[in-house]
Amino acid sequence: MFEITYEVVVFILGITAVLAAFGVILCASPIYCALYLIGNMVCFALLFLLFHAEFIAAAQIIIYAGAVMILFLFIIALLGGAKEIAEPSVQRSSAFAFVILLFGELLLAAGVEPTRPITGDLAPDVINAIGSAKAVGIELFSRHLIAFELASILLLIATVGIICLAKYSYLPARKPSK
Amino acid sequence: MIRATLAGIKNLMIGMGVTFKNMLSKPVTIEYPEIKRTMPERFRGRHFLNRDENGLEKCIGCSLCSINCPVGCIHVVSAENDPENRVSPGERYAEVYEINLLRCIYCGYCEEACPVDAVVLREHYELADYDRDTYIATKEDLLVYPEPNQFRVNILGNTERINNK
Amino acid sequence: MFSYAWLILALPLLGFIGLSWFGNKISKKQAGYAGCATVGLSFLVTLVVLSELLALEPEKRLGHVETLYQWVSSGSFKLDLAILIDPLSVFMFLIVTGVGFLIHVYSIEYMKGDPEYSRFFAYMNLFIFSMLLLVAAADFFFLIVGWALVGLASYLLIGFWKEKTSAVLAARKAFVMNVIGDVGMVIAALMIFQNFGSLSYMDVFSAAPDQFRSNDDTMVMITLLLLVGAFAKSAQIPLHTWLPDAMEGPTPVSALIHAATMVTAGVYLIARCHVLYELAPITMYLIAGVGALTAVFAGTMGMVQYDIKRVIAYSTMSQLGYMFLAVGIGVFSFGMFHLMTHAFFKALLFLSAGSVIHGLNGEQDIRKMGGLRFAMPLTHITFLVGAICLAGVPLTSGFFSKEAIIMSSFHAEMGNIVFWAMGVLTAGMTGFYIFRVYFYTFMGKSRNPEAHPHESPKIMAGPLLILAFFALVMGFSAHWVDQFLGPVFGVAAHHYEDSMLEAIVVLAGLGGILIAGIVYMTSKDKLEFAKQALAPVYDVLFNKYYIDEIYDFLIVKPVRAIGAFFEQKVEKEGIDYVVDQVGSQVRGISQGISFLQSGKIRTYALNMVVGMVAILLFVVFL
Amino acid sequence: MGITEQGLLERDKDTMTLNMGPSHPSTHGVFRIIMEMDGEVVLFAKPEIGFLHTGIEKTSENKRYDHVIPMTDRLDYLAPPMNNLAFCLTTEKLLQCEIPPRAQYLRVIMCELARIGSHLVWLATHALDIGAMTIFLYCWREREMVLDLNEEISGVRMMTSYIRVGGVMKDATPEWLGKVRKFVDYLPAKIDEYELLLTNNPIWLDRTRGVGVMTREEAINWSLSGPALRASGVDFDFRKKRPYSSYENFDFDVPVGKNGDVYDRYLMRVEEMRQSRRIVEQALNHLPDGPYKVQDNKISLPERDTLHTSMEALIHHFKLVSEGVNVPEGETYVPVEGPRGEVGFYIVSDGSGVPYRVKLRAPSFMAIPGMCKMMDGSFIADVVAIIGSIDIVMGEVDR
Amino acid sequence: MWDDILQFIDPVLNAGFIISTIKAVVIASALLGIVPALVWLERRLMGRFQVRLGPNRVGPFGFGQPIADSIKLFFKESIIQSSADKFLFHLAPAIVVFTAIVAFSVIPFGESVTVFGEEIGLWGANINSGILFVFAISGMGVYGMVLAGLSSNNKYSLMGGLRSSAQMISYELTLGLSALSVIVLAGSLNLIDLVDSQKTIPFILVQPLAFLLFFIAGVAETNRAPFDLPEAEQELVAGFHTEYTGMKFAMFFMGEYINMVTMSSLVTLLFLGGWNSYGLPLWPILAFAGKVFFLLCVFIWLRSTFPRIRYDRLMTFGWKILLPLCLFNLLVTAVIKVLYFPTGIL
Amino acid sequence: MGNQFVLIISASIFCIGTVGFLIRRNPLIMLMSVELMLNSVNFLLIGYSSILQTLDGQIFALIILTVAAAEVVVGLAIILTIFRTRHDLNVDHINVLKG
Repeated sequence: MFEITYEVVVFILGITAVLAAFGVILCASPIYCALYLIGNMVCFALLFLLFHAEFIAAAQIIIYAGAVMILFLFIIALLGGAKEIAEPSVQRSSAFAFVILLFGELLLAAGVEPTRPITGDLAPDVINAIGSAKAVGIELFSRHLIAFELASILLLIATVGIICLAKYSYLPARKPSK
Repeated sequence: MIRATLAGIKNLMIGMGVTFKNMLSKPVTIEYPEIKRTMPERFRGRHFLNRDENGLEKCIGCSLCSINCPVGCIHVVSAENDPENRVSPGERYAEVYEINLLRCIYCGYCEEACPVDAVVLREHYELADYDRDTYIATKEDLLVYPEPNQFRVNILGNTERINNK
Repeated sequence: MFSYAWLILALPLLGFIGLSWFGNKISKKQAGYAGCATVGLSFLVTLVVLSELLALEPEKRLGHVETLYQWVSSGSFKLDLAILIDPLSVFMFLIVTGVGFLIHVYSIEYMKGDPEYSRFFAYMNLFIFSMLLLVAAADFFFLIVGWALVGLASYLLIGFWKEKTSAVLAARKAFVMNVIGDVGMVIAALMIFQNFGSLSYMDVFSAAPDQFRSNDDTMVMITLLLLVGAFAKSAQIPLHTWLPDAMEGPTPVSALIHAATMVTAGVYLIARCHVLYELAPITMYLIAGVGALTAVFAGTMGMVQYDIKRVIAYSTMSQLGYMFLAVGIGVFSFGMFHLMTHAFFKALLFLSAGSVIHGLNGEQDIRKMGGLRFAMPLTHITFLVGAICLAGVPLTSGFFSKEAIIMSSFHAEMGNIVFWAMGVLTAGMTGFYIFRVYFYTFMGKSRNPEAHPHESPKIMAGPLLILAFFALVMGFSAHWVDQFLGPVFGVAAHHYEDSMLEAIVVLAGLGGILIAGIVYMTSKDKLEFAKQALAPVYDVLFNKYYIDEIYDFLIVKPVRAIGAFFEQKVEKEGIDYVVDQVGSQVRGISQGISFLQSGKIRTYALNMVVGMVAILLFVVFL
Repeated sequence: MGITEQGLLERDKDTMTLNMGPSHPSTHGVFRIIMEMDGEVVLFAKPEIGFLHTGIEKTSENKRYDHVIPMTDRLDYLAPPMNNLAFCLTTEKLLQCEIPPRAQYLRVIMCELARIGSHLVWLATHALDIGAMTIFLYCWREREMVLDLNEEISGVRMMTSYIRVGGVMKDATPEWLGKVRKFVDYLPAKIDEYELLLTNNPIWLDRTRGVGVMTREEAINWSLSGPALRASGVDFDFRKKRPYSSYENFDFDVPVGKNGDVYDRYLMRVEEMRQSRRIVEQALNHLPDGPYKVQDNKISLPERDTLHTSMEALIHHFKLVSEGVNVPEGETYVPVEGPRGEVGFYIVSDGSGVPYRVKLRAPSFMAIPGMCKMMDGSFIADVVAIIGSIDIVMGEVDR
Repeated sequence: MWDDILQFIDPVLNAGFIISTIKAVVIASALLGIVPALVWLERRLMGRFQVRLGPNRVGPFGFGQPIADSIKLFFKESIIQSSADKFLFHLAPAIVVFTAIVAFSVIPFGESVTVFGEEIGLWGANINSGILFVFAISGMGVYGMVLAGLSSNNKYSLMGGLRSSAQMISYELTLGLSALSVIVLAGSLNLIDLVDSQKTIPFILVQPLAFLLFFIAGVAETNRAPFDLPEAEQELVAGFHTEYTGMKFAMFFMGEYINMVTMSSLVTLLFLGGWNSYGLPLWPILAFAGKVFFLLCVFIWLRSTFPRIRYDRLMTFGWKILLPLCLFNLLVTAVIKVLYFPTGIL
Repeated sequence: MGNQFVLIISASIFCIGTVGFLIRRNPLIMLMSVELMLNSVNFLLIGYSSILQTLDGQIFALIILTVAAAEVVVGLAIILTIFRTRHDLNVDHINVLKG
C-alpha cells in the first residue's frame, strides 16, 4: 500500500519537474523562468527526500533555491527582465532536431543493462539510523576528502574571481552643469 | 578595536536601559475625550460675541474687527438700534455678524481691535465637523446666552445645534 | 608523556603570529624581547624534554610520537598533527632553539636601527618555527611542510632589506634552488607513500628493511630524490650557488641560516632517514663523494674571497661537506656531532663578523679592515676562538669533531684514502682561509683611515661570549653525544685511534694557519712573485670556479643563441615567408568558412551537442 | 575607474532616477529631490521646491505691517517668534523706536524657548529619519511643554504672533514665569537622556559620522548658516557677533564643530539647546520691570483699560486699528539668529502703512543647494540623514 | 467496489494521519491567531517604551484593536496598479505567509504528551535534520519579498527587494554557522535532540558568542529593526510592500510576525534550553512559551531603541564582523570539542 | 520506481536544458538552462545512489552543487560586467570571438 503511494508521489514529482523545466526554457520573461527553475529545484529536493537523501535535499534548497536563485532574481532586478520574442531560425530548428536525436539516444542508452553495478550496503534504514547528514559527512570526510578540499579551493577561487569581476568603484561626481 | 567594540556594546546597552527606564515611568499622554485639559485664560479658540450684564449684545457694529482682521474673514453689517427694542447698548448694532471659521487664522486681532470687548476668542477648541457649511458662523452661532450655560451655543463638535434653521 | 612538547613549536609560531599582527602596535624594545622570549621559552621547554628523555632507559628513548590532533583520516591515508620525540630530534631542538635564542638576543642590538624591527623578529620566529617543525615532524608530510616553510622564511629573511636589489635577487635565487629541492622531496614522499602506504617515519622505517633488498632500484630512487632536497638545502654541489649570495641578508640571518638551522637540514634529513640510506649504499657513496668534493671545492673558493661574510659562508659549505662526508660513510653520530660543534663556532664566527661589520658601520671588505684587535678586543678574542675551532686547533671543539670524521673517512667501512686526503686538504685550507681573514681583519694596521671602529654593546657581547665558551668546550662532549644519539642510529660510531693520521690532520690545519701567517703578516713585496705565479688559479678561485658563468654558458647562453638563431634566420627569413604565403592563401579560404567561427556561444554549444550525439552514437551502438 | 566626464556620461545609462517626494516620509514637508542613483548610491541630487508656495512675500505687500506678523508665523512654523522678531526688528529699525528692556527680555525668552522647541522637533524627526523611533516621542514630550508655555502666554500653541511691532503682545504673568523656570530646571536631565540614547550609540555614529561632510570653505561658499555653518568650524552667531534685542547682556557659549558632518550638526544643536536654556535662565533672573511695549500710541495699541476712560486713547485705538503703523520711507535689513540660521527681513517702505516690498532671507532655502551638494555620492539612507541634519522647513523655503 | 476504495484509503484514515492533520491545522491556526496578539503586544509595548499608552480604545486594554484592524484590512479594497505584474503581485505575499508557517511546522514546543492513549509529540513534524529544514524554508521566504519588489514596478519596492535579498543571503550564513557551533556541541541536527542535550545547562552559557551572533542574525533575517532595511520607511517609504494594500499587505505583516515567532522559538531551542525549566516548577510548554515571549519582547525593545543601520554598513557588518566571528567561534568550538569532549559535551 | 524512471526523467530534463541553452538569447536564461542540466545529473546521481545503496552519488551531487554555485556566481558576475560595458543582454550580439 505504502509502496504504491510512494511511487505515485515520485511519479508526480518527476513529471512536475519536467513540466517546470519546460517552463524554464519556454517563458519569455526571465523572472518567470527563474520561478519555474525554483519549482524544478523544489521538486527535485522533494524527490531527494523520497530517495532518502535528506541532507542533499536540504542543501539543494538552501544553496540552490535559497542562495543561487536569489542571486538570479537579484541580477534580473538589476538588469531588468526584458522579455524575449522567439523567432524561428535555422539555429533553432537544428537545435531541436539534434537535441531530440540526443534524447532518443539517451533513451536507447537507458535500455542498456548496467554492466558493472557497484552496490553498497547503505540501505535507507541504515542511513536513517545514522542520520543522513552524518552519513554524508563521514563519507565526505573520509573517502572523498580530496574532492572536498578541491571543491573548497574552487569556491575560494570563485570568490576571488567574483570579487575581481564585480568590484566597481563608487566615485560619484556631480553632473557637469550645462 | 576591541575596546571600541566593547564601548559600542556598552553604549547600546545604555540606550536600552534608557528606554527600559522610560517604560517604567508614567505615560505622559492623557485620554482625551474622557479627560480634557483646562485651557489657559489667554487661549485663542473659537470666537464668541459677548453680552453685557443686561443680556444685550455688546457688539456695536463698528466693524473694527473686520478691518483689523488680517485675512478678512469677518463680515459685519451694522444697523441702527430700535430704541424700544434695543439689541445693543450703543447706537448701532451688528445686524449681520459672520465669521468664516475656515478662513480664520485665530490670531486674535479682532479681539484686540474691539473697543467694547464684544468679540472674544475663548477656550473652545473642538472645531472639527463633517460639513463645511457649518463653518460660516453667524451671529446666532456666536452669541453667548446668559443662562444657564454660557456655552450652549455650539455649532461644531460635540453639542447639538440650538438654532434650527 | 611529552604532551607539553608541542609548546616548543607553538611558542615561536605564537611569536610569529603575534609579532606580525601586533608588531606595529608595540615598541621596538617590546618586539625584540617578545621575539627572544618565545625562542628562549622554547629552549627551556626543550631542556625539560631533554631531562625527561634522559631519565628514561636509552632504549626506551626512541619513537615517542606525540599526536596533537588527528587531522586527516581518509581511508588508508592517515595524517596526524604529531611530533616525534627521540634523541635526534631533541638534539636538533637544542641546537636550533639554543643557538637561535642567542642569535635572537644578538639581533636585538644588531637590528636596532632598522625601521622594520618587528617584521624582522616575526620572520626570525617563523624561521625557528619552520625549522622546528621540520625537525619535529613525525612523517614526511610535515617534514615537507617544514622544509618548504624554511625555504619561505629564508627567502623572507635573505630579502629582508627589500630595497636592496642584490638582496632580492639573492633571496629569489635561494628560493628557486630550494624549490628544486622541494620538488625532489615531494616526489620522494609520493614514492614512499606508493611503496609503503604511509608517510609516517615509524611505519616506513620499520617496513623498509623487510620490504627492500639493499640497493633496490626503488630505494635508490627514493634516497636520491630525498638527496636532491638535502643538497639544495645544505648547499652541496651542484646546488650550492645560493649560499654565498644569501649573505646579502642581515648578519644574524646568516648566522641563523648557516650556522644552526637551515643548511643543517640536509644532514638531519639523511641522518633521520638513515634506515633508507643504509639500504642504498650507492647513494651513500654519492653523498660521501659529493660531501668531500664540496669540502675541497668550497675551501678553495673561500681562500680568495675578500668579503668577510662570504669567506665564512664558503667555510660553511666546506664544513657541510664534512658532515655529508660523515653521514655518507655511515658515521651519523659524528656528522651530528660536527653539526653541533659547527653550529657553535660558526654562529660565533658569524656573529663576531657581524660585530665587526657593525663596528665598522657596514663595511664587509676585509681589505679595508685591519688592526681591529685594539679597537674591538672582545670581538677579537671571540673571533679568534671561532677561528681556532674552525681550523681544528687541538683541544677545541672543531678539532674533536673534524678529527673524528677524518679518521672515520679512512678507517670506517666505507672510508678510503681519497676521502681522507680530501678531508686533510680541506683541513689545511680551512686553517688558511680563516686565519687569512683573521690576519686581515684584526692584525696589522688599519687600512681605512676613515673607519672609526668601536666595540659592540654588551647585549651583543653576551651571546658571543656564551658561544665562545661552548665552542671551546663542547668538543669534550663527543662521547656523550655518541651515547645519546647511539640508539637512534642503531650503534655508536667507533672511535678510531691512529696517532699518525691524527698528527697529519693537526699538522695540516696548523700548516694552513702558518702559511696564512707568512703570507699575510709579512711584507707584501716579497710575495709579489707568488702572486704573479698563482694569478690564474687565483682568478679561477675568486670567480668561484666560474660556476655561475658555466651555468650561464652551458644553459642560458645556448638557449639564447638558439632562440636568436631561430628568431633571426629561421623565423624571419624562412618561416615567415612561408607563413605569410600560406596565411594569405588560407585567409581567402577561411573567410569562406568563417561562419563556423561565428563568435556566438550558442553556435558553439550546438556544435558541442552535435559532437555529443555523435559520440553517444558511437558508444551506444557500436 | 576614475570618473571623467565621459565616464560619467557612459555610466548614466545604467543609473536610475529616483524621485523622492514631494510626499515622502522623510523629506520634511513637501520637498522633492530627483536623484540619479547607481544602486544605492546617489550620483547627484536635484532639489525641486515650490509645492508649499503660499505667496507670503507678495501678500505682505498688501497687508499692514502689523498684519504681516501672523503671516510670518507661518514661515518657519517650528520657531515662529524668530520670524516675528526679525520682522519686528526690521520695522522698528525703520521706525527708529526704542524697545523697553522688559519687552526685549520677554522676546529673548520666547525666542530661546522657540529655539529649544524647534531643536526638539528637529532631534525628534532627525532621529526618526535615521530609525530611532522612541526618541521622537521623548522629544515631543518636552516640546509639548514649550508649546504649553506658548499657549499660556500668547494663547496659541504654535502660531504665537507674540512679538509685535513695538514690543510684545501681552505682558508675562508671574505664574507663567514660574512655569518657565520649572521647565528650565527640568530640561537638562532630559537632554542628557537624549544624549545617552544617541551620542555614543555606535549605530548612530555609523549613520552620522563622516556623512554629508562640508568643509569650512565649502560651508561658507554654499552659504550655509546657523548650526550647519558652525558645525563646519565657523564661529559665527549673530547673537554674539551682532547682538540684537539685548543679547549682549547674556552669557552663553556658541558651540563650534570640527568635521562638518551630520554628527557635528547634531552635537551643535544639542549643545545649543543647553545654551538656550542658560539664556532663558539668565533672562528670568534679570527680567526688568517696566512697560512691555512702546508707550507711543502711534506704534502700539493703547492699554485696553484706558479705552473706556480716555477719549485720546480711543481715537488712537481707532486710528491704529484702521490705518496701522505708518513707517517712514526707507529700506533696511535686520538678521537674527534663528534655529536654522540667519533669518532676516528686507523691507522697503514707501512711507505708507503697507510695506512696499518684503523679502525674507530664509536659512532653509539658502541651505538647500549645499544640502544637495552633500548628497553627492552618499547612500540613499544618508540622503535622509542629511536632510534631517540641515533641518529644512518647507514653510520658509517655499513661502 | 466501495470495499476496494475503503481498503485503499484505509491507511490514510489511521490514527497517525488524522493526528498529523489535526496538528497541522492547530499549529497553522494558532500561528495565524498569534499574529494579532503580537501586533497588539508590539503596539502596547512600543507605547510603553515611548511613554504613551498604545491602543486602548477598542475593548479592554485595546484587545479588540488588532481584531478591528484585521477586519479593516480584510475589507479594504485591494489596489493593484495597472503596470504591476499581476500574477507575481498576488503570489508574493502568499509565499511569505506560506514559508513562514511551514518553517514553523518542525519547531517542537514541548515533550510528547499522551492523549487518549495516543502519544502525541508537541510538534508539527519531527524530522532528522529539523534545523536544516527551518533554514531551508525560511530562506525561501525571501522570495516573497524579492518578487513583491520586482512585481510592484516601483523603484522603492525594487530597492527594498534588492536589499532584502542581499541581506538574507548575507545573514543566513551567519545564522547557519552560529547554529552550527551548537550543533557541533550537541552532535545532532534534530531540534528535539538539541533540546535534550541542554538538560543540565542551556547552551547560552556555553556559547554566549554564538547566541549573540545568532540572535543578531535572527533579527536581521526577520527584517526587524535595526535591520529593517527592506522596508525602511524613512528611506524607501515601505520598501517592498509600498504598493500593497488590504489583505495582501496584512499577509506580509503576518509573515514577518510569524517569522519573529519562529526565530524566537529557534533561539529558545538552540540556546535557551527549549522547554527545560531548570528547576523552576513550570510546565515544559509554559517554560518554552515564557522564553519565546521574553525574546519577542526583546525584539520589540530593540526596535524601539536603536536607529537603523545603513545598507553598506549592514553588509560590512555581516561579512566582515559577524561572519569571521562565527567562523572563529565555530573553529574554537570544534577544536575544543574534538580535543576534550570527543564523545559529546554535557 | 525503478531506475528506468530516474533515467528517463533525468534524460528529459537534461535535453530540455540543452534546448534551452541553444534557443534562448538571454544569458541569464542560458545560465538557468545550464543549472537545469546540472540538476538533472544530480537527480540521476542521487537516484542511483539510492538504488545502489551507496553514498558516492550523494557526495558527487554535493560536489556538483558546489561547482554549480561557483559557476553561477562567476557567470552572473560576468553577465553583470558585460551588461555594464555593453548595455545589451543578447548573446547573439556578443561576438567578440568571431573569427
